[in-house]
Amino acid sequence: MSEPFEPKITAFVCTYCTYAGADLAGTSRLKYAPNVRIIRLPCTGRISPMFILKALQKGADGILISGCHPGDCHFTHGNYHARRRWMVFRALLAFTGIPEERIKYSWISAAEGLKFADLINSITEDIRKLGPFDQYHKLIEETQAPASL
Amino acid sequence: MTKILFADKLDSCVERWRSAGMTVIGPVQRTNSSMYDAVKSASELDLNLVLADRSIKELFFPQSEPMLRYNITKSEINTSEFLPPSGPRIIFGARACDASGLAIDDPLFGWDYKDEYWFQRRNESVIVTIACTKADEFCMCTSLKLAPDSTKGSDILLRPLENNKGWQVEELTDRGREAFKKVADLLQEGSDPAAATVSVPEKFDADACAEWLKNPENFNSHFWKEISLRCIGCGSCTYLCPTCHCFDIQDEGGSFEGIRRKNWDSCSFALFTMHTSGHNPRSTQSARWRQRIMHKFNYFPGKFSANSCSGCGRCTRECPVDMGITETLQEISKLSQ
Amino acid sequence: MSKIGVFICHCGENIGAKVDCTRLASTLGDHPGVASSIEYKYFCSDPGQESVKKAIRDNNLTGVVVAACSPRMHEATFRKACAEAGLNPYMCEIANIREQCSWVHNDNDKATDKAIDIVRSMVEKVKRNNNLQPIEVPVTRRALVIGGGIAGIQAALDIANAGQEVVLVEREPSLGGHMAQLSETFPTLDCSQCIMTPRMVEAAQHPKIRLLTYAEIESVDGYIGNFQVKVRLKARYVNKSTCTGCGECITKCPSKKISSEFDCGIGKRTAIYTPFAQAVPNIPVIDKNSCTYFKNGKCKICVKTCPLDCIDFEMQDEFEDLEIGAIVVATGFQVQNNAMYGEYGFGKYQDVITGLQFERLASASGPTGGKVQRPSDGKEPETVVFIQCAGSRDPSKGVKYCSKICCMYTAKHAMLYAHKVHGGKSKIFYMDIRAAGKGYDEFTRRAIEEDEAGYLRGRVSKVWLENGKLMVRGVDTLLGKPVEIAADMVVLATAMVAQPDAKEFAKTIGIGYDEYGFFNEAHLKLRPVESSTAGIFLAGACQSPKDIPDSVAQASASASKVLALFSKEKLEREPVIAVNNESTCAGCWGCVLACPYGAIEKKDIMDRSGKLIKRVASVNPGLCQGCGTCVTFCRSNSIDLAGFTEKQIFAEVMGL
Amino acid sequence: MSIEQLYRTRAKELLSSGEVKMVIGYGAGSNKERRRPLFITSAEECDKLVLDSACISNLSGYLLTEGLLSDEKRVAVFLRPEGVRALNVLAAEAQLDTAQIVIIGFDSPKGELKALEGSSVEEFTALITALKEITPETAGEEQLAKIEKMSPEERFLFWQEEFSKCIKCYACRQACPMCYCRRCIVDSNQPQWVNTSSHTLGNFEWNIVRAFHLSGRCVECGNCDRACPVNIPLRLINRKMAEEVLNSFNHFAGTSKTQEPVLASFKKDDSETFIL
Repeated sequence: MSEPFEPKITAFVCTYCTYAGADLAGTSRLKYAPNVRIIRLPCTGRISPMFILKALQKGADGILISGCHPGDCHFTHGNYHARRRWMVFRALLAFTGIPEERIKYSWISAAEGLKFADLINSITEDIRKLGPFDQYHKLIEETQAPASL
Repeated sequence: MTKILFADKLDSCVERWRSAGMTVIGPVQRTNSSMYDAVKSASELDLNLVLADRSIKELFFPQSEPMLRYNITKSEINTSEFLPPSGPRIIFGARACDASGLAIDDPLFGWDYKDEYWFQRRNESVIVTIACTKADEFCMCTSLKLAPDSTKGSDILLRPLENNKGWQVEELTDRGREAFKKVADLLQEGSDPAAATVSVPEKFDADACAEWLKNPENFNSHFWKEISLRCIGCGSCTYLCPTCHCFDIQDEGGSFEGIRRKNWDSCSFALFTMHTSGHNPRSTQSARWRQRIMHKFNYFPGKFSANSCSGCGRCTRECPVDMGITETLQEISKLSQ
Repeated sequence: MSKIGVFICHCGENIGAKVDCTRLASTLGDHPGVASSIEYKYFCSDPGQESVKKAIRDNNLTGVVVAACSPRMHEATFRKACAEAGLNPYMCEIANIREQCSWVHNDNDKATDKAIDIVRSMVEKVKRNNNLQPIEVPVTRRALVIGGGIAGIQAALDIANAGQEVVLVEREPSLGGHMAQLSETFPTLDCSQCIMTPRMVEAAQHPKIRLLTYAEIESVDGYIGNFQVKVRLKARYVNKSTCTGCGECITKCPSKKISSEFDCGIGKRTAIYTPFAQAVPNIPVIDKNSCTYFKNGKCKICVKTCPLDCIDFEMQDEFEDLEIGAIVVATGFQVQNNAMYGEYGFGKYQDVITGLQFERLASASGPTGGKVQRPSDGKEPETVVFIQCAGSRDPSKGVKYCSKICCMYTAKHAMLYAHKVHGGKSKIFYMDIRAAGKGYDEFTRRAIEEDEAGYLRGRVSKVWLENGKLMVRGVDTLLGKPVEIAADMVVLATAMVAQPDAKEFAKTIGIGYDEYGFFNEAHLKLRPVESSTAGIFLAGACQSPKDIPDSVAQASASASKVLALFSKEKLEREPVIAVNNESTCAGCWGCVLACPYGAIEKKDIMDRSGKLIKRVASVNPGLCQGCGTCVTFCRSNSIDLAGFTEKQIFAEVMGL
Repeated sequence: MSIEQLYRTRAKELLSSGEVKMVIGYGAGSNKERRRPLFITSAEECDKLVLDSACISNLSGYLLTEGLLSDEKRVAVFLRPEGVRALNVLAAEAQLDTAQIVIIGFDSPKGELKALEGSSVEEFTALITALKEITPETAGEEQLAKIEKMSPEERFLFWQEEFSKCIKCYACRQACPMCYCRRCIVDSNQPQWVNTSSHTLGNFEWNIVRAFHLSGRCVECGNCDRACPVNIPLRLINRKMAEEVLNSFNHFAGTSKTQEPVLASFKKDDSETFIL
């Protein structure tokens, strides 16, 4: 029996809400899956679609993008800009065959430690069910292979 | 009597070459675009094309070639080289312009430093060229003192039969003879006449153009700006050209591991000569287009005694704004009179 | 070449019991560019910090990663320690292996693997950190207080008493705001004007306060410490500098039937008027819309009357530009128009009035001289029904929120009514009695117990006129019975709402507002008096419904924020701000539009002869708050954010 | 008089009166199907102008040629409706001043050439607004519907096949009037967000970024699709993204010269059904 597949998930979060929510999950000693690596940004407005592409290039099977609830942005409306950007980028990725299920978006406030922990668990489970992102991983492997002809 | 390869035997030939360990490559259609690529059977080949959209050079000089893998540890940097894939290959159905292009670039890849990536592939490839019986308005090999049945760069020249049932076989090099020995029993002696090669009209006087280009006064001529007004600065002409050979070395990957790659580059791009300071010695598109023409018809011949152009016409054929070498050299021909 | 120091904190057992710190330290010790990788029980302790400093000095470290608790805990601590050891503090980053690793995972191996990834990624980031210097912004030490109610006056006085200059702008002809309209105030029942007018006078006479009444804010540009404010001084048609406030003109003015705004429509005023007798400044204005001369071109009685030739019908609005360092917004509130409650008969029956109108009736300086009389016939009402939450806590017709002060003022009204009309009966329909505040619950108890305020828990469904009585039908939900009361007057505890032009005004000065038009604080709990725009503070009911003590407290808090800002000649700001690469910027202005702070300006690039070469975006470091929204928008990657640069984040991702 | 004749005459008048310093139009190409951009600065040359239904390319990008408009003189340009939309987008993004542009408008619905009234962008507002209404139904490509019906894996394979052909010649970028950046993100190497190598991964990244940067800005003139020497169906991605911004934000690129860029603005009630 082989080990269960452990997905690699990269999260990009804003420091004011979701990062603080993740801290709260910690201070509350909530337990969740260890598959996610968090990158802290000042605001969801700072989260560029390029980050998603590079995380995929580093072999991520899933990605989480999270910030303050609408209206709660520390910078008043960084998250509104981000939301539009995601809407468009998400449609684009889906159209090129990068499954929507692999890239998750959420609003998690600094108070929602429990939501954070639950979300990480459910995302990890979801991605585990989807399995490794083989199609993309093959593209990555191809870049490491010698020329074919 | 000449040796004849009948079309219905081609599949057997492909099988034979393949079973002898050769990679068989030829012009194929790939999702709305044609190129040279490896095939498993003759049926995959498209030998009716005037010319594949993409040139033969990528079989020898791929658009992105990994050169070495590096890994940085605390105390040292480990590298391991990538070698070009080895093994004999036969490229069946090249056109004379493409085959000539390879020969034109040979001295370039070997004059100071012998580029293994190029030469290993060159030495292991048999080029089987089929003389052209049709051409389009962009073909211009004859203007470059080449022809639809030039043998330059080829190991075998095939001349299509008039009845379209096969090809007369002309063995040009030992490497070609060797490859065809493997299929000797599939060839027949015959006297079927060959179809006439297509006549490609001469479009410009390359010698006169060369003289004009050599004249330093013409370097700053208004001509360059006028002829290149509509150039949008993309790299399609250079990337489809069988002789354009510029490349860039890129390290790709993370901070402590990655791959050094040799990637095509194009003199059409503003970035090509951009200095770190922001200064660009070829700051305008006209300067870049001039460079491309000068390089092909002045500097390159000065160094290697041949134009860096085999007349395939792809530059014009695929240009988004209908520019190309033909028009420019035609205009230079006029100016030089 | 980077020489990064990695400091792995056990945090006692907190990290050490879950993460294999020795494996973590040795793995990172083998990482390229890491010059020192050590573990310790408590790096935040004094000896811990000393060991970080020592490592920096001994190894000439170029960067530091402390793998410990959240950066929200000790980033400042370790950055300070680095600075003390001679390293630029922004070369220090925290890898969070406690809150986001050791505390949340069960499996020691997996937690250790994750910790390695977290620290390695951070090491890669730090290698690309840059030395940053705090940004210094000069500060103009002059405050602008917008609004001359109790909040504005309090803020202005506090700032001025600390020795700083204040410009106090009020759009009405007089200071005073709503508090000047009130009769007595809860919970002490002291006379509002008695405590308010001395403050008004003090503000007007204060040597550090410049008072601009009948003036409005036209525009606000600039940023914290350096605002440029344009003020419109509306034409009074009365010369301020010569008028003595003798009042002759008011007495003689023939237009006497104009509904008084100050008296909420139950009193009258003239066309040339001061809103109330104790107005500060005591200089009348001419109401252009009601003045006979302005309407018909004839009259000018006031001109003839004035002994000092102060009346000038040719007067125009004037504009004044102010250099301002900080702004306190204290623009107050309005009471809601209750016309939407057709069932209460407001607007239909003269004797259905708002709470504020009742204040004027009960006020000694009001139109009735403090006698509670029915507006319809001047009779003393024998029974008064008070309806609480007339607009508040009513998502369908009114506003969703609680107006906070109505429970208290209704109790006060019942008491005043009991004191003024002996034997008068008061009935109060309420949803809940919210009397949280010093002395507040005692106050409402007093109303019930001593002044016999009749509280009925329930809503009113209808008010109609029958035989000269206002019939009030409601329900007493405690008894579960319908109730009908024949009243002589109905007082609605009307909701407090934002000023009708609040949203417009917020846009003019560049602050945020909520769905109701109340101005947004930077943080509801931790930064309740700061707006989201640096250098602009909030006081009073413009932020949310407030009573007088809360308004005054917030005003003083705002003043202290202003004074803190004015305590230095220069302001130091975190250098996490956006920077534009002008050579690659294409000038599409997407960033200008996207910036929440208006911090990006258009800059002309000229050649030597002064010819415009191109226009590019330029970040104003005084306004930029460092969110980085512009960076993500920029297609050519021209804008970058210090502290979170594209290179740093790329390295973090690639380091995972 | 044919439209071609009419427009030659108009071009002559514009140049000889000095109203414009240049006319950007179409000339004969190297074969019957081809037309090439032509830059005319004197009335005598105007007879070289060709106008027929083969004049397809969107010439608006040439207006951004460095220095062309910096003398504040005017330039006339032959444009189809998409070209006029492109002008609006460029003006909204401060890349040019439409007052400097004289439009010579034409279209060829179903291959039949027709002249379009008006010479300033404002005069085309009604026409463009009408396009906004009809585009979604009529421009739907069969292939687009086919791709949308595919499973994500099939879609990935479809684009993998297409993108693997990409040779990173950037003809798509260079042909696009909206790709006016002084430095493209792919040419920025600190950091190198987009792999420059033309392996399939790098090609995926490039094509995704290109499409993203054009979302809400693309006017679907088709320049990129036609320019691609290896025939990647770029129009499909552009169409999909145009549909997306229209459906999600009711945004149709290039309706006016003051239109707010869709990704630099927002509404508080923008859809967010996908956010957990």
